[in-house]
Amino acid sequence: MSEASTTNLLEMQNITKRFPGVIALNNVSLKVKAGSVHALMGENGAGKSTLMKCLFGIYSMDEGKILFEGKEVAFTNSKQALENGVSMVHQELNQVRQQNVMDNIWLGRYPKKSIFIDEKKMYQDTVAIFKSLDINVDPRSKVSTLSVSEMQMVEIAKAVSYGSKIIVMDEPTSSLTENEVDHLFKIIRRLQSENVAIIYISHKMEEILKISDEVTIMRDGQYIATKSSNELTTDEIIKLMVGRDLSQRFPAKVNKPEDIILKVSDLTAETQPSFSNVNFELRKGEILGIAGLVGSKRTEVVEALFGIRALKSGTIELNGKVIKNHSPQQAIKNGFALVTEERRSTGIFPDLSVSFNSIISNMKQYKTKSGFLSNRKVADDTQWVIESMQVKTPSQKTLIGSLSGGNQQKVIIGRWLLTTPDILLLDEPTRGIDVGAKFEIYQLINQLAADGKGIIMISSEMPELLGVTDRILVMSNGRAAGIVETRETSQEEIMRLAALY
Amino acid sequence: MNTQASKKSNVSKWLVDNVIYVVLILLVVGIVIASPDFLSMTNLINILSQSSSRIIIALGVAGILITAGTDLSAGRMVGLAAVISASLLQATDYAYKMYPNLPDLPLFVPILVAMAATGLIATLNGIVVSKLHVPPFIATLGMMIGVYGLTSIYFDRPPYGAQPIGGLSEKFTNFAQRGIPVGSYEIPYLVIYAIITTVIIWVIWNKTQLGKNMYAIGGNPEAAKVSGVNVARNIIIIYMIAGLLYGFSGTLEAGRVGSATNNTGNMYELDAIAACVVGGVSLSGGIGTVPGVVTGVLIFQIINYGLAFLGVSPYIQYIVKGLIIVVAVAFDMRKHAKKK
Amino acid sequence: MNTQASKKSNVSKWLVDNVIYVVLILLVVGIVIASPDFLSMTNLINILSQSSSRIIIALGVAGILITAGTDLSAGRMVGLAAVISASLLQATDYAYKMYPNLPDLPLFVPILVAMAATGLIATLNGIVVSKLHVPPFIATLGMMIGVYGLTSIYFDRPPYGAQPIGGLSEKFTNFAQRGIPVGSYEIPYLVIYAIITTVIIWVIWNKTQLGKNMYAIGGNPEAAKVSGVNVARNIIIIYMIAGLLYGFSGTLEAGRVGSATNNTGNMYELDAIAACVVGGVSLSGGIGTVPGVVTGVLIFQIINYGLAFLGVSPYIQYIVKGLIIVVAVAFDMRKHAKKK
Amino acid sequence: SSSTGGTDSGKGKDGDLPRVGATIYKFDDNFMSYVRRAMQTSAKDKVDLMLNDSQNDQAKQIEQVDTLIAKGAKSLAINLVDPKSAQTIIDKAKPKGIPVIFFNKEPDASVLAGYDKAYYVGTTSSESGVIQGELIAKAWEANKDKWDKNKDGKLQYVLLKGEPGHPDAEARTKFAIDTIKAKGIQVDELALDTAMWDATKATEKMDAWLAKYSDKIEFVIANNDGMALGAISSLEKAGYFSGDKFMPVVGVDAIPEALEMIEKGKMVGTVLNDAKNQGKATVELAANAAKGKDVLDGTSWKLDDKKAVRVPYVEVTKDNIQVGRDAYK
Ligand SMILES: Nc1ncnc2c1ncn2[C@@H]1O[C@H](COP(=O)(O)OP(=O)(O)OP(=O)(O)O)[C@@H](O)[C@H]1O
Ligand SMILES: Nc1ncnc2c1ncn2[C@@H]1O[C@H](COP(=O)(O)OP(=O)(O)OP(=O)(O)O)[C@@H](O)[C@H]1O
Ligand SMILES: [Mg+2]
Ligand SMILES: [Mg+2]
Repeated sequence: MSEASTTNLLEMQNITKRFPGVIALNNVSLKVKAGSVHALMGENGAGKSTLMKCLFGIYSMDEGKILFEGKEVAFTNSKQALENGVSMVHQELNQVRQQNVMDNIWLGRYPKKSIFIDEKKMYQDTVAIFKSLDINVDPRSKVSTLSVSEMQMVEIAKAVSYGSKIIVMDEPTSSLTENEVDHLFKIIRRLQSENVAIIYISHKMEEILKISDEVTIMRDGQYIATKSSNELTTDEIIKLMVGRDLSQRFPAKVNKPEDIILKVSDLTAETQPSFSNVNFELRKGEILGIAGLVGSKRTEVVEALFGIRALKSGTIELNGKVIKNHSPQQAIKNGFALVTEERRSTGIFPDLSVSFNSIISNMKQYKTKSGFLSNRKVADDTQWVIESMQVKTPSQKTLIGSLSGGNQQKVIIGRWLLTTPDILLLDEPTRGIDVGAKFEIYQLINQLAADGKGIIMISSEMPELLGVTDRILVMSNGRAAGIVETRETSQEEIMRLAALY
Repeated sequence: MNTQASKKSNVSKWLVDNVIYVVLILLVVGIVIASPDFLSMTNLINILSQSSSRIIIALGVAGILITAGTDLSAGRMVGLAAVISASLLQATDYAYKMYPNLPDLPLFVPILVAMAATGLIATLNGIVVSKLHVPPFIATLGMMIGVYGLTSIYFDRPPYGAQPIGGLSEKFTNFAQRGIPVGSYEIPYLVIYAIITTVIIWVIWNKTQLGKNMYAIGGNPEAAKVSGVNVARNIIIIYMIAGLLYGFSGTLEAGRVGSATNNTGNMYELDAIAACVVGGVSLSGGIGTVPGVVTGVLIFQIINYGLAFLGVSPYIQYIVKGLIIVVAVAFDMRKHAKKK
Repeated sequence: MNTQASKKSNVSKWLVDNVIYVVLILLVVGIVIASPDFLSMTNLINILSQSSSRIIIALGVAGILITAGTDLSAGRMVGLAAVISASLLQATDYAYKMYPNLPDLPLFVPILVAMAATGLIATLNGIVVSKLHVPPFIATLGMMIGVYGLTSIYFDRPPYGAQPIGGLSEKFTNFAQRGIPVGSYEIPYLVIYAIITTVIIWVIWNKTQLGKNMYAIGGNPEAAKVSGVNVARNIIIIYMIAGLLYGFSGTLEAGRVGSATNNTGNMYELDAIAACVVGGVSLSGGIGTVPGVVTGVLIFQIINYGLAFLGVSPYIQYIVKGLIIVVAVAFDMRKHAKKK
Repeated sequence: SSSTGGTDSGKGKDGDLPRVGATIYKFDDNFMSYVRRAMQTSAKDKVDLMLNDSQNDQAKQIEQVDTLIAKGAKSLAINLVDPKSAQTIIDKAKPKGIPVIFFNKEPDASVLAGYDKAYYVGTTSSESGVIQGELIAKAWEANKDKWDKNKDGKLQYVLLKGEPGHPDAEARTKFAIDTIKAKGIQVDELALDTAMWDATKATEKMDAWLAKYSDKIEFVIANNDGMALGAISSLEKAGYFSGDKFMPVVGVDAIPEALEMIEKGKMVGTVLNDAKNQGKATVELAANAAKGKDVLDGTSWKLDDKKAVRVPYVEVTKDNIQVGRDAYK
């Protein structure tokens, strides 16, 4: 850890912020030293993002004050924050997808030559920034053609390019692979050497301990503690966050793989480049992980299984019978369920209630004899989702868009569990979810497998794959590089396979 | 203290959440202050019966708006239905019949024919939108222009050419102009049709899978697809239902007015869409309620009726009407004001 | 083999990406086949000059559409500008002048007055949309109704009441009806004004901060906001520019037709929006190009002019026009069809 | 304040006058705007005239009639949007015994006959077409040697029609042509298209026709003056009306701008509808009806066998231009 200075660059004092029906922040304080990496931790919905949005002028706080470089500030919009040396990598990717990379980077502060935009300077400056950060993206390519991780890196580069004194990073690594995380850490170290402070929000314990100097922990909108990372262990952090002991990260395995229920042979996608010649089997009661680098087409494989993506060739056998999933409806009928990777664009209905979001895939179950939906059954099932997934929500009627990301994810998993699938496809199911909730989700996955379901789980978090699955399919550049037994494999072997092609 | 404060904030929250009902009440109060004789049973019945066919149209349009679509062809479909039903329901002894030899048909036949025609056209809209992925604005704009051509061709024919289709059979005009006597007043059948339609649509939106799917498609079409909703089929059905409603409303218009031309229904869609938005339907889809839509139409109709009743000069009426619409929605928007 | 295949797929990709230009060409080819004498310099000049004022309007509307807004009041503003400028530019010796004692004004005065009026109104639209968060559809619908009232009041006045404002001074009609002689033809000034406007708008969209901000606001308003873009101010300016364009176009309309009424410009916004969409502007914002908009308008005008030139019966014209619009956009949509 | 405001909420000095509810099919129709003015002038100190703009929408008009009855109108003066809807209006008025004076657009005779308190003031819809046809025939016969460009003895015309289905548009189109033919003149229709009463659309249609037929066109017939003006604008652009290049154009309405064109020789003629007398007669009948008197009481109007007061159309050409002028005095 580098030596952080002792003066506080930023002090947020007794911040309170209310939303209709919720107190998102209750008397929260935060002190950040110049040149330090300050981790902000807490469960989903603890109020981390809200606190940062108050700093950045997106929300106005109800009470409290903010001192920046010793002076009291209250930014009323992002422009002020940016101009005064505060920049932010937002939790939800905030990019104009129709525009190109450099348009996005310079948005709000285009270089000008008289009244016109200086495109040449824009290009050169972008190249220079990317070069200094070692990012390999064409400044002129459209954002919509980038992969999620490239978008994430561009966001980080943008935040850095303001030359701010403090940079807030709200879950910057949620869609980055290990290599890219290392890359980010190098960037952070360099910034630190330039006396820039970083506020770092993440749910990944390993990262926190590795990168941060100090950790502030929040729970339910309240400030709990600030400690130096040297004094902390993973278990302690978890205890502070959750408010109770969580001795293990992964629950004990209780499932037993039985007969093969799903056999996938020679699966090749119709539109290439994509996956080709993928073979694997899934057993009843088994948890099959899929590992691979970002872009290795894991998502596309499960999308194809679920009928969203067209196949050129290959067969899917369910219980020995060849089936065809040409549409999600067919897939659901055949007992498949898919929790998608991009919650915001393909998961939630943000303007609709938690209840609606819970039951949408399971509608047929609520039809009474008359053909109308039964309010009681709907309410019961919603309650089941809220309780069994431990969703933090004021009521069933709350709009899901106002829940924290983690709680949204729980609702979506609950949505699919309601359909009682035989085969559950989970694409990054714990992305952006706090440790407590993760544990609950692992438990659920375990239990479902023990109940005889077949589960396929894509994850970019290696410990998770090693801790939860029975076997791991490693994808490399659209091809299946190998299938390993979880008990007998190691992180190194998986990395080797992932880089095979 | 605390409970009082929270009570107060509850009231203000309720006010913000239900702005349109407040606007409705304020409007009525305003008009009554300006002209106390506005408060009469006759006016109430007039306003309700004038709102009836508009409510039916607006409910059709609203469903489409909730799927994040739109329907510019609604008014022209109303016109088509009006012309078709009028042409099939001219009194047998009327001199200028379009079909001189047509026997006296039972009422439901022309209604069904008209509804079938608009239902079909609307289904086509749905197919173009959901299968060919033409933006609803364009799909229905094309349809609006095309249906006008079609209606005109049907309308402008021998033996009498482009003449308003009048001389409707008494059965038909009674169906749309009479009502059930209650005391010294009459509750117009129109109002009853509107109530029945409203109830049916409420049930569809709230108690059926189709209704839930409609909200899902409007709220997030990608997520709806992944959740196993057959997006195209549901969209087509929603458009079709709207078409049936336009058809029914068109026959009511013909009966109510006592005649029909190819211009009947012109621009009704704009009023309907505006009433929906005033009633809280989101043009980006996924949001809207039946009571909201009905209230939106009532607000519009009270503005129209009230300004005429007050005797506001016609051109000034336009300005006042424009202003009220914007102000009402501006207030309503405060409930969405997320920030700060 | 391989290169050939990829060449072929390049051609088909180009075709898909540029469908609207292909549609334009196909349309012309179709009309020429039906009537070879369509291919004449006169027709070309006619179509271009008829498209000119529409292009100017469409460019204004397009900017607003790209910010994910819309403008239903465009046509009525054109009407207001037409009425204002016509009323200020009646020939001094005309018997039925609106202002009998008005001296002969220099051309630019009425143009500026008209543009100032519409610029102001459009700015108000922008403020209502960006500050009061009223959905653009409603804000501009209210304005459309209100402006019509305003125009009517201005128009329908003593001494002559609701009469078309005619008897325009020759200076004015020359400004809009004449052109620069080239050989035996005349390039209408209108076309030149349209070209100049197009160039200016192209520069604004592509070379200035305002233009980039416009795309960003339409593409992702949240992103624009957190990047420090003053969203409200940019939106207001975009509406204002549109208003100025409507104003200019309105004076051209008055000059071109030689008279103006309160109904001048009625429904132009629908044509303009449709032309934008046909030209590839996305109604959900963030997407659109100047050449696309111009092509969209040309397609519309070729349809209008071509069908009249071919002498297609008026009713059939509607049907054909509706059909072409939908088919053109359906083809265009294929470029967005995410292949999975 | 402007002349547009005609209605009063019934307070003030008009309060004691009998209330007459009136609807105008479209306020800004240039002809009806004159009728309206005449009505307001005649109503002064006689009745409380409640004017409504039906915005060219029959459904709206029906609703306005409801409102007017609710406001206590003692008689109704109705300018129908759609002449076939007269029965619906009578159905609303008859139970309350409210007299109805229809004006400007004529209901079916049988409908008028069905209610003893229903009358009509106006012209015969076909008459404007007939007079326009006569005007065309007369002008053609007088200038045949110059205007019959291809010397085939036939009149090659293009016709700009108003909104299809609009009773005036249909009547004018049909009767103008029928009348020309009835005068023994052979005609050839080169093109007929709707310009929706609109000058801009008329200009554009004319552009296309000139490009297609150029000097084959021998006559431009427009359903109203607005479209005639639009056509003239297009013709001027194509070089007509300068030197000896000429095209006969006719319209209907006799709006000031058209009179100006006639005087300048750019228009052959138009047809004047007598707004003043229509408005005057309507109000006088309605006022009598509201007071429960005989409708003709104290007036010089005469009813024909269809319970109608007929106000004739007048042909306006350069020769009698003053007739048109006087209408605007
Ligand atoms: N715009 C809003 N309206 C209403 N409630 C909100 C809004 N934004 C956040 N909240 C609520 O505030 C609380 C804190 O949310 P916040 O997003 O700050 O959590 P977080 O700690 O960032 O969680 P995560 O780790 O899941 O991102 C949650 O209960 C959330 O539901
Ligand atoms: N060029 C692109 N344009 C649009 N979407 C893309 C593009 N590339 C990838 N995607 C989408 O991003 C997602 C991830 O793609 P892919 O399957 O290649 O990666 P992955 O191996 O599943 O990685 P991850 O684990 O991060 O999801 C998919 O949903 C895919 O459709
Ligand atoms: Mg967060
Ligand atoms: Mg993926």
